[in-house]
Amino acid sequence: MSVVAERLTKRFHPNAAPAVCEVSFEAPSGAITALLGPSGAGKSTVLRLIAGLERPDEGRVVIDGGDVTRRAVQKRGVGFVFQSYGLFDHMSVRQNIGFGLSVRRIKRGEIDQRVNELLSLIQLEGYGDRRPGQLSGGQRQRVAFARALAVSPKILLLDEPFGALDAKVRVELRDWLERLHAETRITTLLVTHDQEEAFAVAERVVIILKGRAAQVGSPAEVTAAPASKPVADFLVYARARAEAPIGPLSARVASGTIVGVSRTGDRVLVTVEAPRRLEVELPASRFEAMRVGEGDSVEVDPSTGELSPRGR
Amino acid sequence: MARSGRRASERVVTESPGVRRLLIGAAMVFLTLFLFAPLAAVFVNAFRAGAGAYAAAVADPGTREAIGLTLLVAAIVVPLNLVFGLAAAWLIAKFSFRGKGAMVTLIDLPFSISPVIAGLVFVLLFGRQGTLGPWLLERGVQIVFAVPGIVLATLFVTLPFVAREVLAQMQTQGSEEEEAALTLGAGGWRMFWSITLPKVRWSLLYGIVLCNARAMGEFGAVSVVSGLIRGETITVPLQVEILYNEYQFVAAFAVASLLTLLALLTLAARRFVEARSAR
Amino acid sequence: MVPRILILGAVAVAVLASEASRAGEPPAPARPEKVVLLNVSYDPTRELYAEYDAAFARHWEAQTGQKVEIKQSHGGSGKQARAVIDGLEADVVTLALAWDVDALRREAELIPEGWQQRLPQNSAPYTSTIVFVVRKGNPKQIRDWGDLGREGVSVITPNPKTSGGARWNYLAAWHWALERPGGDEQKARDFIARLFGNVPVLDTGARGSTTTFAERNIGDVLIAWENEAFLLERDIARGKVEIVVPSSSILAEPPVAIVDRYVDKHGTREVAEAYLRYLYSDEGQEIVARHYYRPRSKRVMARHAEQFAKVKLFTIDQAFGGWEQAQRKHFDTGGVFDQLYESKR
Amino acid sequence: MTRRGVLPGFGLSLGISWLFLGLVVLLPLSGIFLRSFELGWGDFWRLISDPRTLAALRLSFGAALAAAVFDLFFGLLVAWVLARYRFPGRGLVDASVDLPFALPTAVAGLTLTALYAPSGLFGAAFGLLGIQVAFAPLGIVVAMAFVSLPFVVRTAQPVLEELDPALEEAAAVLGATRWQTFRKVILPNLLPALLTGFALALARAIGEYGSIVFISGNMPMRTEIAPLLIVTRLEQYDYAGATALALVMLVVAFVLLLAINLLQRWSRKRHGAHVL
Repeated sequence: MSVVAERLTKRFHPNAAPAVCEVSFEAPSGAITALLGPSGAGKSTVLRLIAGLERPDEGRVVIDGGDVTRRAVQKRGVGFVFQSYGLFDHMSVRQNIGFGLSVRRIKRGEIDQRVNELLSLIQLEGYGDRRPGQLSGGQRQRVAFARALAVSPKILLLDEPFGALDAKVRVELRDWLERLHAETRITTLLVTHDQEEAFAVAERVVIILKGRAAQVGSPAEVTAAPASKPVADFLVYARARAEAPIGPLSARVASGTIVGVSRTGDRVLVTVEAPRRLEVELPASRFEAMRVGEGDSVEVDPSTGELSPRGR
Repeated sequence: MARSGRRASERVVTESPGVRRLLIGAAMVFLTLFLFAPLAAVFVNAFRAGAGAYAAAVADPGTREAIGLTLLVAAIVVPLNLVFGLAAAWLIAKFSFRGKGAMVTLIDLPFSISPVIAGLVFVLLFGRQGTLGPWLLERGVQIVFAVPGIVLATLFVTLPFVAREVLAQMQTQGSEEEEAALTLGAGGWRMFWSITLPKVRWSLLYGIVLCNARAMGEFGAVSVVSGLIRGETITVPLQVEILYNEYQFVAAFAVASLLTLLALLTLAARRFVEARSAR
Repeated sequence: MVPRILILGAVAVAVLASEASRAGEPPAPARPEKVVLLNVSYDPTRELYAEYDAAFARHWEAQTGQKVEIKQSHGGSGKQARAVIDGLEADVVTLALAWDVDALRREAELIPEGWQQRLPQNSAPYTSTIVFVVRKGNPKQIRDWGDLGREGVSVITPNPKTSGGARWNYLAAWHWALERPGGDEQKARDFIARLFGNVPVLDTGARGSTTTFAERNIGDVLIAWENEAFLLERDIARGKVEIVVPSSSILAEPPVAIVDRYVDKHGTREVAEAYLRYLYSDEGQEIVARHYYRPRSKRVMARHAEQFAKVKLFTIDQAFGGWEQAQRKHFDTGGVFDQLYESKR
Repeated sequence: MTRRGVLPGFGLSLGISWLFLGLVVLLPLSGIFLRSFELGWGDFWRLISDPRTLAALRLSFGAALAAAVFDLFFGLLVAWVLARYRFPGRGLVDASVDLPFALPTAVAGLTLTALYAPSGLFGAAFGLLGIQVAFAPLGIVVAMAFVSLPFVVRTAQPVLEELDPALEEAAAVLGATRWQTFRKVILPNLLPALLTGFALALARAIGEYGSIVFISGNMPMRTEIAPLLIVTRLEQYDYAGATALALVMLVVAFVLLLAINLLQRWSRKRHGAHVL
C-alpha cells in the first residue's frame, strides 16, 4: 500500500508563490515516512493533498497503484490524525472511536467489539464513557489515533501528532507509535518539524523547504550527504534546537530579541536571540502587521515557529 | 501557517457548489421577502405622494414637537445609561460580591419583559391610584402622563444596553493594565480615564448607539405612560400611530421613515465599530 | 464616595420630578397673562376640537384679554378616562359616553355626583348617531341592521370593551333587534351573536376601524359614528363609499365635563367652564355642525338640516334605563358580550 | 475574581448600580407583586383562568413558539450562509440582519401591516391562496418572527465561524457524508447556541406589543395577545385583572431568563461565544 506523490503543486492565492511546488516522493508500503521541514514549509499541505482535504492545482496522488487525485476524501481509505486532534467534544471516547464505523452503518455489536479492541490497544480501557474534555493531552492524542485506526485505513496520515504535547509525553507517545506501527505495519506518513522525532521513527525522510521536496532518503543518507546548503543548514539548525535543553513543561515559549530580518519575496526570515539563536520564517504581511523590527522584544514558540510581539 | 490564511470558500470539506448556491439563494430570497421588503415599503409609502408631501409631513408642527421631545428623552436617558452601564460593568467584571448573580439577572430583566408591563409598573407606582402617586401628586410632582414618566419608562427598557456591551468587553480584557497603572502610582480616576475608558471605548460607543436607537424608538412602554397630550407627551413613534389614526398615511410613513433612517444609521455605526475594534 | 453618588442620584430624580410640574399652576388672584387648558377627548373629535380650540381662544382673549392655550389629548374613550383617573390632569374631558365620564366620579371622585346636570342637555352639547358606511354602489345591498347578521356580510366595528363608539354601535343593534315585531331578549342575543360573528377585525378604537375599512379595504360595511361616516364619504374615501341610514338608531350623547379636582388645583375653573359653555353658543354649535355632529341649537340645526338623515332615534335612558344598567348587563367582565365571544369557542 | 482591595471603585460602582436598579427596576416591579398580593389566591386564580385570559395566553405562547421555530430554521439558514460562504453583497446582508433590533416596533408594525394586509403586496398574494395573514393569528406570528429573527442568527453565526475545521475534516476522512457530518458533528456543537437563540426569540416574541397591535386585528378570543389584554384591562379600570396577567407574564419572563442564562453558560463553556 504505497503512496506516491507526483509533482504536487498547490497555490492558495493566485498571485502568491505556491505553498507546495512540484513535490514528488514515494512512501513505501508498511513503512513510516516523515515529512520534515520548518514551520510554514508546506509539509501539512502536502499531507492534506494526499488525504484529499485539499485539491492540488497540478500533480497526482497515487495510493496502492491507483490514481486517487479526483477521489473524494471519504473514499480514499486514509486515517488522519490532526494536530488539534479534532475530537468530537460532544461524544464520549467510545462514540468518537466508533464514529467512522457508525457512518458506515455497521452493526452495533461489531462496533462495540472493535472499539473495545482499540481501547485496549491505546491502553485506555476504563475511559470509554468519558468525554474528550476529561482526558489529558496524551490520552486525547491516543483516542485520535484509535479513531483513525478504527476504519482500518490503508494508510495513516499524522499531522504534527505530538506538536501540542510537552516534551516528556512526546517521547513516550513516540515510543508507543513505534510499537503500534510494529504491530500494524500500516503505511504511515508523519509530518513533523522535529528532526530528532523524524529520524527516530521514520525509515524514510522527505525534507521539505519552501514548498519543495529538497531531499528524499533514509535518515542516514540525509545526514551523511545533505543535497544542498539549505538542507544542511536546516539539519544543523534543527539539531541545535533538539539538543538545547528543554525547560520545564511550561517553557514552550521563549522570549528574545530580534537580531536579524531578511526578506525573500513575500516571506521574511527573522533571527531571534533567545538566548539561543532561533530562526522563524513567516509571511511578510504577517510580520509587518506585528510592527516589530530589529532590536524589539518578541516571544517565540519553537514548536510552531509562532512569533508574537511582547507585552501587548 | 498557510492554513490560517485559507478562505472558507476554498475548503474542500464543504457543500457541493450546487448546494452552496441553493442555500445562498434560499437565504437571499428569504431575507429579501422577510426583511428588505418591509424596509422598502416604509420608503415607498412615505414617498407615495411625492417629495413635497414628504417634506410637509416632516415639517408639520406636531411632528417637530414630537422630534423635540424624543431628542430630549434620549438626551436624558443616554447619559444616565452611560453612568449606570460603566458602573455596573466595572462592578461585575472586576469584583465578586454577594448578590452579583441577582444583579446580572436584574440587568437582563428589561430585555425579556413585555414593554407593556414596563409601562404598567410605572402607572401602578406613580398613578393617582398607585402606591406613591397620590403623595407625589399632592406635592405637585407629576410622573406618569408627563415627561418624567416617559423618561423613566424609556430608562427601564434601555437599561441593559450599555451595561451588557461594556461588560462583555471588560470580561474578555482582564485587569492587568489597570493593576499596572495602579502600581505605577496612578489614582483611581486617572486609571479609569486613561486606561479603562480607552480600552472599552468601542463597546461603549456601540452600547450608546443601541441605547439611543431604542430610546428613540420605544413604543409600547411609552404609549402606556404618555397621556397623548399634543405637543407635550407625544414621542415620534406615538406620532406615527396618531398620524396613522388620522388617515394621514403618507405622513405616518414619512415620520416612520425618519425612525427607519435612524435604524439604518445604527446598523452602519455597528459596522464601523466592529471594523475599528477588529483592528 | 457612596453617599455622594446617592445625593447626586437624588438630585437627578428631583430635577426630573420638578420638570413634571406643569405650567399655569398656582391659582392667582389676578388673571395671569396666559392660561393652559388640557382637554382629554376621544378619537373622532380631533378635527372638531382643532377648529373649536382656535375659535374659543379668540373669543376668550377678546372677552378677557387673557391668552389661552388648549392642549389636546385623543385616544380611545375608555383609555382616556383611565389616564385621567391615573393622573393625567385634564381640566376638561369630552368623551364618547357618560359611562366613561362617570368613571371619574366612581373610580376616583374627581368630579361630584350630579355632574351631568351642571350643563344643559345632560352635559352633551352635541349628539350624533350610528350609521353604516358601505362600498360604492352598495354591492351587498345593505339597508338595515338585519342585513349585518346575514351570512357573507363582513362587518367592521371596534371592540365595545375598549371603544365608546362601539358600545353605541352594539346598543343600537341590540335595541333594533329587541324592538322588531316578535323580538325578544333571546332573539336580540342571537342577532348580536350573528353580527359579531361577521366581524373579521375588532379594533380597539373607532379610528382603527375606520382605517381598517377605508385604507385596508376590509369589510362590506362599517358601523360608524355619523360624523365619522361623513368624514369618510366627503373627504377621505370620496367616491369609494356611501352612507346607509338604518331604520332606527341610537341617539349618541357624548358628554363634556370639567374635572373639578384638577381645575381647582390648576386654578382654571373659570376658563374651563367658559370653554365648555361656549360649545353651546351659536358659534360653537356652528363648528360642531360643520364637523358633522348634530347641534343642539334648533337654529343651527335648521341651517344644516339637509345634511343629517331623518332616522328614528332612541336614547339610552329610554331603551336601557341608563348607562349603569347597560354597562353592567352587556359590557362588564362576564356580561352578554363576553358570553357571546366565549361561547364561540 | 476576588480582587477587592486592589482595584478601586467598588463602593462607588456598587452604589451607582444598586441606585439605578433599585429606582428603575426593583421598585417599579415590586409594585406588581405588592398589588397581586392584595388579590389573594382565589381572586388571582379567577382572573387568570377566565376564558378570555386563557385564550390570550394560549395565543401569545402559541404564536411565539411558532415564530421562534420559524426563526430557528431560517435564522440557521442565514447564519450558515453568512458564516460559511463568501458572495457579493455579503457584508451588506450581514449588517442588515440586525435591522429588526434597530427598527422601532411601531414602524415594523406599520410597514408589515401595509405589506400583509389584504390590500398589500404580500397580503394579496396570500389572499390568492386563500390565506389571510394580517388580522389573523398568522399575522401575529409574522410580526413576532420579524422582530426576533436576529437572535437566532447572532447566536448561531459566531459558533459556526469558530467551529474547528478539523472536526468536519475528521468526520469526512472517517467516511461521513456532508449530511452526516452536519447532523452528527455540526448540529450538536451548534445546539446550545441555537437553543439560546430560540429562548431569546421566544422571550422577545411573548412580550412583543408595538408591532402586533397594528397587524393583529385584536379580536378577543381570536387575535388578542396577552400584552394587549393587559392594556385592555387597564382601559376598563380593571387593575386587578391587568396586574394578575402582568404577574403571569413576569414569572414567564423570569423563567425564560433563567433558562437563557443556563443555556449561555453551557454554550460559553463549549465555545466562548457570547450574545448581547
